[in-house]
Parts: sequence; structure tokens; C-alpha cells
Amino acid sequence: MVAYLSVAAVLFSLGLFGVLTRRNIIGILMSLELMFNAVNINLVAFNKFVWPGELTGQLFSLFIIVVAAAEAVVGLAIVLLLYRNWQDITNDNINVLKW
Amino acid sequence: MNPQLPIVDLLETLRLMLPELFLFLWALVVITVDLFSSRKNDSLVGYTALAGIVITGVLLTIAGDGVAFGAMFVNDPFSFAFKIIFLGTAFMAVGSSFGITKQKIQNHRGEFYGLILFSTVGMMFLASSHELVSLYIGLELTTIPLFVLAAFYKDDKMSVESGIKYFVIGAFSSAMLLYGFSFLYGMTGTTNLGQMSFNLAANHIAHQSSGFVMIIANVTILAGIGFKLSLPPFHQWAPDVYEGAPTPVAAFLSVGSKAAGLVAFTKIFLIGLWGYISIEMTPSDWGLMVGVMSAVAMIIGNIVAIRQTNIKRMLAYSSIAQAGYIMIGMIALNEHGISSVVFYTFVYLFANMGAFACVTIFEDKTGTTEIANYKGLAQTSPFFAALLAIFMLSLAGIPPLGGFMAKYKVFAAGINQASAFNVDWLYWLVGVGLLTSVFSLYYYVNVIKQMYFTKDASIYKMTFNPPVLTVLIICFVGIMVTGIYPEPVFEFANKVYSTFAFSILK
Amino acid sequence: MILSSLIFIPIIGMIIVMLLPKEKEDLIRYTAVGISIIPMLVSFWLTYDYFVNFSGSAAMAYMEGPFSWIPSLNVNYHLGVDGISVPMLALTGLLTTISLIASFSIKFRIKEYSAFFLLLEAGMMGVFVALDFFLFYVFWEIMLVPMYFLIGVWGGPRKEYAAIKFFLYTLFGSIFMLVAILIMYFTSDPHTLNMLELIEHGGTLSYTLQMVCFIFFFIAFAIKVPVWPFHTWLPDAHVQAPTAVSVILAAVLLKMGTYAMLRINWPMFPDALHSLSFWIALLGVIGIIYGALVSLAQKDLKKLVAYSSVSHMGYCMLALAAYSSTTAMAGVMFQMISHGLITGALFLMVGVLYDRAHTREIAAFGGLGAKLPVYTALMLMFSMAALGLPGMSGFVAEFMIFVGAFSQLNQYLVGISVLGVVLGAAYMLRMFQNVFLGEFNMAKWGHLTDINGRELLMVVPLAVLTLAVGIYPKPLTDLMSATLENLVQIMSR
Amino acid sequence: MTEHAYLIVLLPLFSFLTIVFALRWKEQVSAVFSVGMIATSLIMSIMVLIETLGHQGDYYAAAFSIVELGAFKLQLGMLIDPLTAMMLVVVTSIGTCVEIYSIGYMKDDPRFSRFFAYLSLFLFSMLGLVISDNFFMTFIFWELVGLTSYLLIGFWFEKKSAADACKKAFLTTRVGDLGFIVGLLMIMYYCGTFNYAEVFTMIGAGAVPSGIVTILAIGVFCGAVGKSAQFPLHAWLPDAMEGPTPVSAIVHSATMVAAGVYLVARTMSIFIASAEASMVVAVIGIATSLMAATIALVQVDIKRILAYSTISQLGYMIMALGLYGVDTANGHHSPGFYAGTFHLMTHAFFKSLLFMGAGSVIHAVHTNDIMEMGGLWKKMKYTAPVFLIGSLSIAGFPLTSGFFSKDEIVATTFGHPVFTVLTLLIAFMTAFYMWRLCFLTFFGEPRVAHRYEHAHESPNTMTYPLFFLAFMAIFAGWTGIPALKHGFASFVAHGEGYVPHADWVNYIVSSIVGLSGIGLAYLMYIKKSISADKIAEKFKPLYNLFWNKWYFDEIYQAAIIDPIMTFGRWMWTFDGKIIDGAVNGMATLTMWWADVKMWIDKWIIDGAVNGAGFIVRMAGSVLKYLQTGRMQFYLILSMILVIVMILLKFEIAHINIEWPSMTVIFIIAVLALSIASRFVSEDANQESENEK
Repeated sequence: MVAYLSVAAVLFSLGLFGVLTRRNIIGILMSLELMFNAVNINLVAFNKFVWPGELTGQLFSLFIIVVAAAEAVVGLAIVLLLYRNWQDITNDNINVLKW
Repeated sequence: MNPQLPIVDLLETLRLMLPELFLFLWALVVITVDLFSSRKNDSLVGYTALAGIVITGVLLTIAGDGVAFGAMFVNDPFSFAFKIIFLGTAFMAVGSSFGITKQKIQNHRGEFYGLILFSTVGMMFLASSHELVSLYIGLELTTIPLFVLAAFYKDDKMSVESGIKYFVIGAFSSAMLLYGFSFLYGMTGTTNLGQMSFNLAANHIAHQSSGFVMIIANVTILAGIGFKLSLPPFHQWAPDVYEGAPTPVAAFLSVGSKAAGLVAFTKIFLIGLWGYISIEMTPSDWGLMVGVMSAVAMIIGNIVAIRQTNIKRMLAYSSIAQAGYIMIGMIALNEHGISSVVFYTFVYLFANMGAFACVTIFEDKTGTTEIANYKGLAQTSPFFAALLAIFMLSLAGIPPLGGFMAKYKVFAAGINQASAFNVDWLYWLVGVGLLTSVFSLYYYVNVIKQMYFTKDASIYKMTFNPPVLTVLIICFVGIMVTGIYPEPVFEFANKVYSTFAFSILK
Repeated sequence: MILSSLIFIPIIGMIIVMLLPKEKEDLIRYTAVGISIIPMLVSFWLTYDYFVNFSGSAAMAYMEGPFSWIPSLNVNYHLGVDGISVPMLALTGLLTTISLIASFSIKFRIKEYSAFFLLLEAGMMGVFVALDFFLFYVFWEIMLVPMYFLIGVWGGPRKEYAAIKFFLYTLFGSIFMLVAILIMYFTSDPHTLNMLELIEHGGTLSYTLQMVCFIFFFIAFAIKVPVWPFHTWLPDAHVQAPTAVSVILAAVLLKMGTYAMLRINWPMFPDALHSLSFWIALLGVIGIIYGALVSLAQKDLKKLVAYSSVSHMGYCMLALAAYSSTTAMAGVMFQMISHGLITGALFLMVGVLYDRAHTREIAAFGGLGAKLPVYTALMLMFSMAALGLPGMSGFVAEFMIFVGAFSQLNQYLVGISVLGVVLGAAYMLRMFQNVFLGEFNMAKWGHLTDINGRELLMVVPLAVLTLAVGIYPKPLTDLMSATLENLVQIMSR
Repeated sequence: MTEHAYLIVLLPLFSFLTIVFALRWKEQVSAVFSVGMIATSLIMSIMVLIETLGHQGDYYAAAFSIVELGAFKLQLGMLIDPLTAMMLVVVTSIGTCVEIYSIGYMKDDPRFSRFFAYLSLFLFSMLGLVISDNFFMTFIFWELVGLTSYLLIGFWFEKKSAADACKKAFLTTRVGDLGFIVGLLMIMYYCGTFNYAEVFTMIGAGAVPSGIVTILAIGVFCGAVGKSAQFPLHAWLPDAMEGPTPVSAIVHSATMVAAGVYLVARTMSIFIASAEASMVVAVIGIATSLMAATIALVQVDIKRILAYSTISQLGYMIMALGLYGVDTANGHHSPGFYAGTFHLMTHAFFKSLLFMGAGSVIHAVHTNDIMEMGGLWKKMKYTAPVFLIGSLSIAGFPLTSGFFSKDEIVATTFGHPVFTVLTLLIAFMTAFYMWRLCFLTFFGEPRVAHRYEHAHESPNTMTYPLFFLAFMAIFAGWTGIPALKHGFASFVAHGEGYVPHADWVNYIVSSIVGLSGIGLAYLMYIKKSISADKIAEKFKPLYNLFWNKWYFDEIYQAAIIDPIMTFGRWMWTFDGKIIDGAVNGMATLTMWWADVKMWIDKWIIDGAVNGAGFIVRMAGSVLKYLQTGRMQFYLILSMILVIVMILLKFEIAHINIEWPSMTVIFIIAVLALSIASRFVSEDANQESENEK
């Protein structure tokens, strides 16, 4: 189980890394998905190894997958808008709002 | 827990969920009405949405208390209180957005109102959820429409920017939250919050220390919710997003979304982790951590707000500070604690929504949100100026307005806890709260100063459309009533406390 | 009923004034004055009735309540008066009316002005009658808002600074009071906010807690008084505020600090009081000397009067430190009343001059005695009263303060404080000489006219009272003595 | 009559009120009214005096409380004893004279009726002071006479000198009152009452520690020092001559300044309980007297000479009372009390005579400078003789009032040789300067012609009072002739009283001293056989010292007034800069904090991003991440804090990192990596931008 959890942790960290460093917003979106998936792995692993009686964890991960998909859709739509307005989706350049 | 699903009484469930279901359907209706109404009839959709909210409110009283879906969905006074707050927020946000639907987004009114209603439905689900999955769903249902709403001026760079920022940060915080959830699940094997606290308590007693995983879970969840509550250090998105988003949306965010965060916080920390914390708040639990965050929130929020020139940013920082005040009540786990949170949020709803409504009116009229432009308004629009002044004073906590009662209640809760258990740092926290509330006065009355203290009359004269006038009057009445005769609200807040989960556990 | 009417008549009046049309300025003025006369008469009647029927005992009279207001916080609507609040009520009633008459010289936004002024009166009355801590705090804070507007909108050149300074200072003090109230509330058993019960309870607190609460309350009230070194808001607020507001500020608002000390701070924490009394006296003496010295250096008439308030309120602090002497306590009350009358009148007089000459610079005048005989006579009288000339209320107050303080406090300290008498004479006479004596500049001030009927109407009652209290203070001491003796007993327990 | 003595006090008050509120515009009516009132008071005073002569013991009226707080009482009450009765007559009779005199003197003044109002108020205060039976009441009227003195000195307030003088008078006496107040406080503290009789009984019974009595007595004496213009608070009295001359005659010579003496006499029972305090009194008295006499030798302003003479004479009385205290405390018998009070009375008459005479002269020649007068004898047939009578009296010419009273003072000093010598020296100087004044004014040739031309005798209203006073200046002293069985000495007495006896040596010595003074003046100013200028030349330093009044004004200005004013200004600055500054500083600090963030963002970071120099950019590339507006920055910052939080939590919870330590290490590593990579890519990015 440690292996599963470690994989999840690595995945989460990779996602975190991506969110923190990607300049392209699409990249950030993808990294976010990685983080969600790390959570899913965690949940499924816990369900399988620690609490095998019920399917709660797996159920939870299904919900997460669905919601993450919905979230991604909205995110991509906003990215589109962003591109329309700024002709750019580089994260650093989008900073009119500050201070 | 019983592995078999309980037999569901369908009618009972329906009754309990009636308001949410209705509002969900009504949101669809609103979008549909927009399709069929003519463009010239510019307020029909809005009134439809308002009517829906009012009807939902009525239904809410019918729904009553109870448990559905195997304790996934619980209606109790706590959820009722927050549902009222959410509906109120939605009502005021919709009410004050008639101006912008006339001018800026006339082609997308239906979607605008519909999304607000969807988000409200999410919040209401959140308020009733008693379980991690439904809590998560509720939270997402709340925020996803808000991403869209923040970016609703689709040709406005700032609005879109605020949308993307809100989106990335919102999604990120969800991920953090979920990561924590996964550990909670791993430790307890359940997603039901009540069960979770039992299991945790057992675990705690068995091992005498909850260990490392618990801390990771604690902190990541706190981070996730911290983003929603815009508590430092997770607060920095708030001013940017508030400034860029359409003003009613910013208002909705500042109250509704914050209240949703509070609900989530309460559910997880005060119910789910109840077995883990102890009433004395030993250093190993979340109390001190939240305390520090709340202190920093009050300090940063109030001090940075002093130098803001844009009223929306100013209100954003102010809302950061207000969150800090609420958290004092949250930390104080006594009879005043949770009821003070409810009361504070209730008052905050009126004051902040009122202030934002005024800002909306002003922005619709003049297209600007700079504080300096409010100069001399007291002479051309005395009613407007007086109301905004009252809202500001209430936010600053001057008696006999509601804001004072709320602050008093919160500080009373803090002092009570501190004196009952000799928690020294809680005294200091309350001290910081009081001190920063003096600072806060400076920027709140700065607006008043602009409006009143100049001899020259303003070049603007405010006009009100009926819904926004209604909103303003409701806010005014709300503030005055909670300030002068707050007893009914207090009584209800106390009922929330007495029926609240942890008090039953105790 | 009668105490509530003192609070609510001004509030109703405020609403009436707000409903009047903005253009009818005279109507608004007269309505405001007319409304303020009612609580004034009520407060006079109350004083008389108290004197006749209740002055023999120390118990609260005309108690209203406790009616439950916010049961979940144990907040009650609880009013009552005794010998120390009754004179304050009369003072408030009288000076509000006088100030409203003085406000006839306000020329713009009269409706808002009058409304704020009436709200202010409600707040002041409330502070003096509240017996519930929460209620007290609410009234205490309510006054800040109208005061902020009154200074900020109708004030002088640096009004914004002065207004916010006043507001922030006082609010800063209030938060300490709030903490102390909460501590008192939660340490009492059963939890209560009733001042009378808390006075009983306060003595049983541990020494540390008493000290903390005492100091917290003290900061709150000391800022209001203002005790050196919390006084710096005062000159700014006084100088920038319009005349009538300065009058109210000096005559009533400052008194609330000392009143609250006498009502709350002192009796509630006897142990803390006993160990801090020397330091309080020291602050008082510093205030006396310091205020007088700074007054001596002033170039602006109003500022001079403002700083003289610091000095005069220093006497109050000195006397308050002598908690076990009834004489000193009576001295405090007398000083409060007489400072209210005298300084109020002085501000009015300065305002009268300012309305005509449009300057307050002492050096700009000279020899006005030749041109404005009546004005000069009145001003002379009030200056003399301010420097403590016998026959005026200020003398009785100062004398009782000295006698009381001398009997209990460090006698060298009191000896030093007597210096204030000379310094007080020095700044008052310096002002009087430079403004009224000497050669008259006909070309510059030839157009000045003597004091007119309306202005006499507002100053003469104060003059008469100053003299009456100074010549025959016995009714006033009779009014208060039972209460004061009881207080002294509580304080020295 | 005695039981209605309060009417004596109240009539002038009534006169004041009537004039102020009713008779303001009717000048003559108000004058006559006011004279009528004071004359009635005079008649009643005489009746009181006669009654007092008739019966033994003092009369006390029922006291009337104005403040009553438990044991603490402030009362008003009457005490009629011989001293009071004598003072009542003195005050009212001189008051009547002065008021009549003023009708003529103030004739053309625009504030004529106001003058009478003030005078009435003064008389009210003075009589109240005299009649009082307790310290508190005395203090009240004590201050009120100060007020009226202020008003009367500043009567011609358009003159800057008058305006200055009235302020100076008030403030200087107030300084003395300081001590008086402290004395009162001690009396209240140690005796618990202000009533004279009770206080004296207690002190006499030794209920108060003797050290305390000394301090207390000196405190009370401080009041007298201020009011009676004794050293070191004498400087105000000469300046007070800026007031109208009738005022000088009554307020600043006969009555108010004598109030200090009266106070010491009244409270003599305190002084006899403390030899030290009495010695202080005596020394102050003689020092004042000597100093004032030396100054008077060289002055040329007629009123100032009289003023210094007044100070000198008051010093005499004080000294006599002080010596009485010393002697009695030591168990000796002394005529001091009798001498002091006796001189108080005689001095009141002849000094007011002199002042009014001087007023008459000034009225005639319109100058105060005696160097511009001369030969007025011929023009002023009435004034000149009475003035000379006054001068004889003050010089101690045999059989005048001054002769008897001064002899008693000299007699008092027997047993204190230093005092005796000084007293005689002062008597000599007094005779000299008074007659220098007379010779320069009335005899010789007119020195300024036009002054002389316009000189004329004064109207009757002015001269008749002079006649009366001249009569008194000669015969008032005869009440003290030792041959009388029931003379002044047995009437106004302290304790068992003093039986005077004719001391011929004393009479002869003092007559010689007085006459030689007159003779020297005659030689210098009539015969001119001794040149005044030469002597002045010879003793230049002394002359300058006297001429400049021992530099007291300058010293006070430099040592007290200037420092206080400077200190006041300094305090004001302190107030604004330090105290207020501290408060505002806190506010500024808060603001500054809010600003810092914006400032860094605006200038350093944006500046760096816009490529303004390499170093700035390097710094900026670090600081840049403080910039808000970039969400990844927010996230990084918050994640760092999350990590910190977790680590802190570990630390606090004492948790050993177990199996999932990898997770933590990973997260930290990831964060570190991400931050580093941001730097690298940022720099690379910027360099590429720069290349473009």
C-alpha cells in the first residue's frame, strides 16, 4: 500500500510542480488533473487495502473524476475567452489586476 | 455503520430536498424564460429569478428538519440558517444586477441569473451535506458557476482575467482539499462526518496521538478551505478577483462563497474532526493554526485596505478581515462560538451586500469604482450616501448597528473561551481583533468622508431601480434590526448551537 | 419612563427634523431648539424632584427596568439615576439647547446638522442614565458618529484630520472598555452586565484581574477626559469643530470620562484603585501644570480654551485619586459642572467673537473692552471663573478638590498642583489683556458690534448658574452628598 | 447694631449691583447713590465701634454654611471684635472720603459710573474680608479684593502700562495666595475646621505639631506678603499706581494692601505658637521696609514715591507684628501687636491723605514727575497745607499720629538691637524722602513754567475729604497716647493686652531722627547747601541700584517669567511633536506598512521587469515574486507557508516522521525545484527579451 500512496504522492507533487511552474495555462489545467488523479489513487488504494468492506472510496473517486471533468470544461472555456481577449495564454502576462 | 442502505422514504426525502430541487429547476426555467422573452423586456428574467428565490425561501420553511440519503443530507437549524443566508445573498446579488443586465450583458441575462441560482443550489446542498462526497459536490457546484460568473464580461480583459485566476485557484484548492479528504477517509474508513468523528476519537484514544497523517490531512484541508475563506496566506486572489468580476458577482463571492467556506469549515472541523480536537485546544490541533491565520487576516486585511483607492478592492480586503473576525467565533468552541458565527455571517450578509449594492449602483451610473469619485454625494443623493454610510459603519462595528452586535458576540465568544480555559493566546487574538477594528474604521469612514465632508456637490446623482431599492431597504432594515433588536436572530443562533452536532456529542 | 423620555425625545426629534423640507432652514432651526427644550425641562424637573424626594439616600432613583433587551447576551434595558448623574443630565439638557441656539450661525446643511445634534444629545443622555454595561457602551459609541460628522462637515480648515483623530482615539479607548466589560461579564456568576451588581462583584476579583480591568477601563475613560498624555486629540477637535460642537464637547463629552470613572471604574475595582491612586494623582497634576503651561503659549483663543480644559480636567483626576474623601469627590462633581458651564461659555464667547472678526488669533486683537463693553464684562467674568475666582463655581470646585486631595494624597503633589492656580490666572489674564485691554484698533475692528440678544440668551444662563453655584453651592452638595458618601464607602472598602 | 453688621458689608454690594444694572447711564446719580451707601456703612460702622467699646468680649454671628459634606463645612460668618470694629471704621471712613473725592477727580471720565461700581465692589470685598470669622471666607474676599484691584488698576486699560500693571498685580498676589492656599489646606487637614476661634484654640492647645504650625503660619503669611507687597512680591505695587489716584489712595495704600497686615494680626494666635515663623515675618518686614525706603529716596514720580513709602510702612507693621510673635513665643511682653495695628490705622489715614493730595496735585499740573513741579504752595492753598500735615505725620513729627504709632514700633524693637538701628534708619529715610517730595513740589521756584501756569486748586469735592483726613492724620494717633486709660492699646489687644507707658528717651530719639531727616531734605532741596547730584555721583552704584528698584523687575522677568513662557512654548512643541507625534507616528507606521507593499510592487519590481539595469533586475528577480497579480506567485507563497505549517505542527506534536516521509520530502523538493526553475526560466526569458 505504501507504494500506491507514494505513487499518489509523487503524482500530486508533480501536479503541484506543474501548477506552480507552468507558464501556459493549458499546462496548468493538465497539472491540476494530475493532482485530482493523485487523490483518486489515494482513495482507491485506501479502499482496497485499509477499508475493503465498502466501496465508499471508489465511489468518491468516481465523483471526483466527473466533477474534475466538468471543471476542466469550464476552465478550458475560460481559457478560450482569455485567448480571445489577450491573444495570449501565458500565465505571467495576465496581470492587469494587482496591488 | 450499517452496511445496508437504509430504506429511503421517497416522499420524506423529496420534502427535505424540495427547496434545492425547486431552485435547480427554477434555474432552468429562468434560462428558458430568457430564451422566450423579448430583448426589450429587460427585467422579466430578473424578476423571475427573484420570484424563484423567494419561493425557495418559502419552501425552505416547509421542508423542515430531517435526515435523508443515509445521513448524507441533513436538514437542521444550522443548515437552515445558512440556507437563508445563501438565499439572501442570491436575492441581493440578483436584485442589484438589474443595472448590468440592462447595459453590459443584455444577451446573456438568462445564463447570468441561472448560474447564480445554480451556485446557490450548490451552497444549499453544501449546507445540508453531512458527508465528504456530498460536501465536495456541493462545493464544486458552488464554485464552478462562479468561475463562469467571474468571467462573465467576456469582452472585458479584467473580468476574464479574474475568471481564470479564480478558476485556477479554485481548482487548486479543491485538489488540496481532496488530498486531505483522501487521508481522512484512509484513517477512518468512512465519509460520514458524524461517524468519522467517532472513529477518530477511538483512534485517538487508542494511539494517544493522531500522528502524522492527521496533520497532513488537517493542513491540506485547511489550505483548501482557506482559499475559499480567503484567509491568509490563501487570500491574495480575492482582491484581484473581486476587482475584475462584475460587481454583483463580487458581492455574491464575498458573502455567499465565504459563507459556503464557513459551512465547509464547520462541517469538517467542528463535526468531522470533533473527536480529534479537545475542548482545551491543545497545541496539536487546528485551533492555534486557525487563530494565527485569523489574526493575520485581520491585520493584513485591515491595514492593506487603508491604502486602497478602488472601493471594490477595499471591500475585498475588508472581507478578508471580516473572515478573520468570524474565525474567532469559530475557534471559540462554546455556546457563543457557533452561534456567533451564524449571527456574524447573517449581519455581514446585510452590510456587505448593501455596500456592494451601493457600489453597483454607482458603477452603473458612472462606470467607475474609485473612492475619490464618491466626493460630495451626500448633497446630490442623500439617501444613497446615508445608506452607504450606515453600511460602512456597520462593517466597522459601530453601535447600534448590526455589525457591532456581531463583533460583540464574536469577541464575547473569544473572551469566554479564553477566560473559561485560560487560553492566553485567545486573549491576544481578541486583542488583535479589537485593535484592528479600530484601524478598519479609518478606511470605512474614508468613504463617508468623501461623501460628506466636501462642500462641493457631486456631479452625479444616483437613481435606483425598484429591485435594487428593495435590496438596499432590506439591507438597511436588516442592519437596524440586528442592531437594535437582535434577540430573534440570537435565539435562532442559539438554537443552531444547541442542535449542533458537537453539542449532541458532548 | 422619564429617563427614557430623555433619550427618546431627541431621537424622535431627529426623525422629525429629517422629515422637514431641506429649504426651510429657519423652521428646522427652531424645531430643533424647540425639541431640545423638552428634555432640558424634563432634566430640570428631574433635578428638582430628585432633590426634593430622593437626595437623602444613595439608592438609584427613577429606576427603569431591568427590562430584558437581548436575553441571550443578558443585556437589559436598565436605567436609573443617582446624585452624580442627575446634575450631569441637567447640564446636558441645558447645554444642548444652548448649543443649538448657538448653532444659528451655521449656514449650510442645517437639516443634517440638527439631526446629528439631536442624536448626539440622545447618546449623551443615555450614557448618564444607563445602568447596564452594554447599554452604556452602546450610548458611549453612538455619540461618536454624530460627533464625527459634526466636526468633519461643519468644522474648520483641518476638520477631516480632527474628526478622524477624535473618532479613532475614542474608539481606541472603547475597545479596551469592551474587553474589560467582557471580562467582567464572564467572571461574574451568574453572568451579568448590571453595573450595580458588578460593582459588588468587582471587589471579589483577584488583584491581577482587577488591575487589568481597571487599567483597561481607565484608558477608555482617560482618553475621553482627556488625561495627560492622551489629550492630543482635544485641541485639534476643539479648534476645528464649530462653536456649538466645541461647547458640547467641552461641557458634556469630557465629563463622560470622569463620570464613568466615578460610576464604574472607581467603585468596581477598589484594590486596584488603592494601589494606583498615586499614579492617577500624578497624571492629574501633570495635566494641570502641563495644560496650563501649554495654554500660556497659545496664539489661538480657542486653542487656549482647549488646553485650559486639559488643565481643568487635571483637577478632576487629582481629586478622583483621593478616593476616600467625600470632599474630593464633591470637588470632582463641582469641577465637572463648573467646567461644563465655564468652558462651555468660553467657547461660546470665542465663537461670538469669531463670527464677527473671522479670526481667533489673540495677537490680532487689542482693546476690545472699549468697543464691546458687555461682551468684555461677560468674558471677564468667565475668565475669572475659569481661573478660580471665589464667588464662581470654579473656585468652590478647586477648593474642595484641594482640601480633599490634601487630606489623602501625597501632600507635596497637591502642593505642586496648587501652582496651577497661578498658571491658570496667568494664561487667562494674558489672553484677557491681549484681547480686551490695551489700545483699540479702530480701523481694523471698528465694525465689530457688541453681543446681541440671541447670544446673550445663550451665555447669560451659564453666567447665572456659574455665580449661583459659586455663591451658594449647598443645594448641589445636598443633592449629591448621600450618593457620594456611599460611593466613598464602596471605593475605600 | 452689631448683630446687623453684615449690612455694612452688603450695602456697597447693593450699590454695585444697582449701578451695574440700573444706573449705568446716570453718572451723577450713581455717584451720589454709591456715596450714600458707603456713608451709611460708615455710620453703622461707627455705631458698631461704639457698641464694641461698650462691652467686653467678641461677638460672633451665627455661621451660615454654603457647603456641607459630613464634617466638612464651608461657612460664612461674622466676627466682630475690636480689631474688626476698628478696621470697619477705617475702611468705611476712607472709603467715603475717596468716593467723594472721586466725584471731582473722575469728573470727565467716560466710564464715570463704572468707576463707582468698581469702588463699591471693592468696598464690599474689603469689608467682607474684615468681618469674616473664618479662613475660608477671608480667602473668598481676599481673592475678590484682588479682582477689584485688578479692575481698578486696569481702569484706564487703553494704556498699555495700566493693562500690564493690572495683570502683574493680580498674578503677583496670586503667587502669594499659593502659599495661603497651602496654609489653608494644612489648617483644614490638621484642625478640621476653618473657623478662627476653633483653629486658634486647637493651635493654642498644642493640638498641631509645632513644625507644622511653622509651615502653616508661613503659608498664611505668604498670602500677606503678596497682598501687602512685601519682599519678594512687592514689585506690583509701584506699577499699580497706573490706576486712578483715588484707587491708589484707598486700595493701594490704606486698605487692601493693609489686608496683609490685618491678616497677620487676625491670625496672630498662630504666629505666637511659632517663634520661627514670627521671625521670618519680622525679617521680611524689616527687609522690605529698608529696601522700599532706599528706592523711595531717588524716585521722581510722585505716586511711586508714595507707593514705595507705603511698602516701607507696611514692612514696618509686619515687622512689629512679627516681633510681637517672637517675643510672645519666648514669653516676653511686647507692644508689637498694638504697635502694628495702631500704625495700620494711622498709616491708613495719613497715607490716603498723601495720595489724595498727590492726586490733587497731579490733577492740577497733569504730570507725575516732581522734577517738573515746584512752588505749588502759592497755587494750591488747600492742598499744600494738608499734604504737609500728612508728611509731618509720616515723618513722625511730634504729636502727629505717625509720631505715636512709630514710637510704639520703635519700642517694639527694643531687645532686638539690629532691628532698632534699622528701624530708626528707615524712619530717617522716610522723613527725608517725604520732605524731599514736599520741598520739590510745593516750595522753591517752579521748574516747568507751563505746568505751573495751568495749575489750579481742585474743586471742593476733592478738598473737603482732604481736610477730614488731615484732621485724622493728626488726631487719630491720639487714641494711643499712653496717658489714656482705655486707649487703643487696651482696646485692640491680643491676649492680655499691653499697657503702654511713656518712654521719653524713645520719644526724643525718634523725634530727632525724624526732624533730622526733614532737615537734611531742607538743606539739600531748599538751601541747596548739599548738592543732591553730587551725592548721586559719589554713590553711583548705589544710586543706580535704587533708581532701578534693585532690579527686581528685570530679575523676575529673566528668572521667572521668561523661563515659564519659554517652557510653555516648549511644552507646546512637545505636545505637537512628541506626544501627538507618537500617536500619529503609529498611524503613519500603519500607513507606511500598507504603502511598502505597493511601493515595492510599483517601483522596484516593475522597474526591474521593465529592464532598468542589471543589478536592479537581479534584485527584482527575487523580489518579483512578491508582486501580486500573478496567481502562481500566490500559490507558491501559500504552499511554502503550508509546508512551514506542517513542519511546525510536526515539531509541536513531537511526531517522528515515519513511513510516508517520502511524501513530505517530495513536496518540499518539488516546491524547491519549482521555485528554482521559475528563477531560471525567468532569467532566461528576460535575457531573451533583452536581446530583442
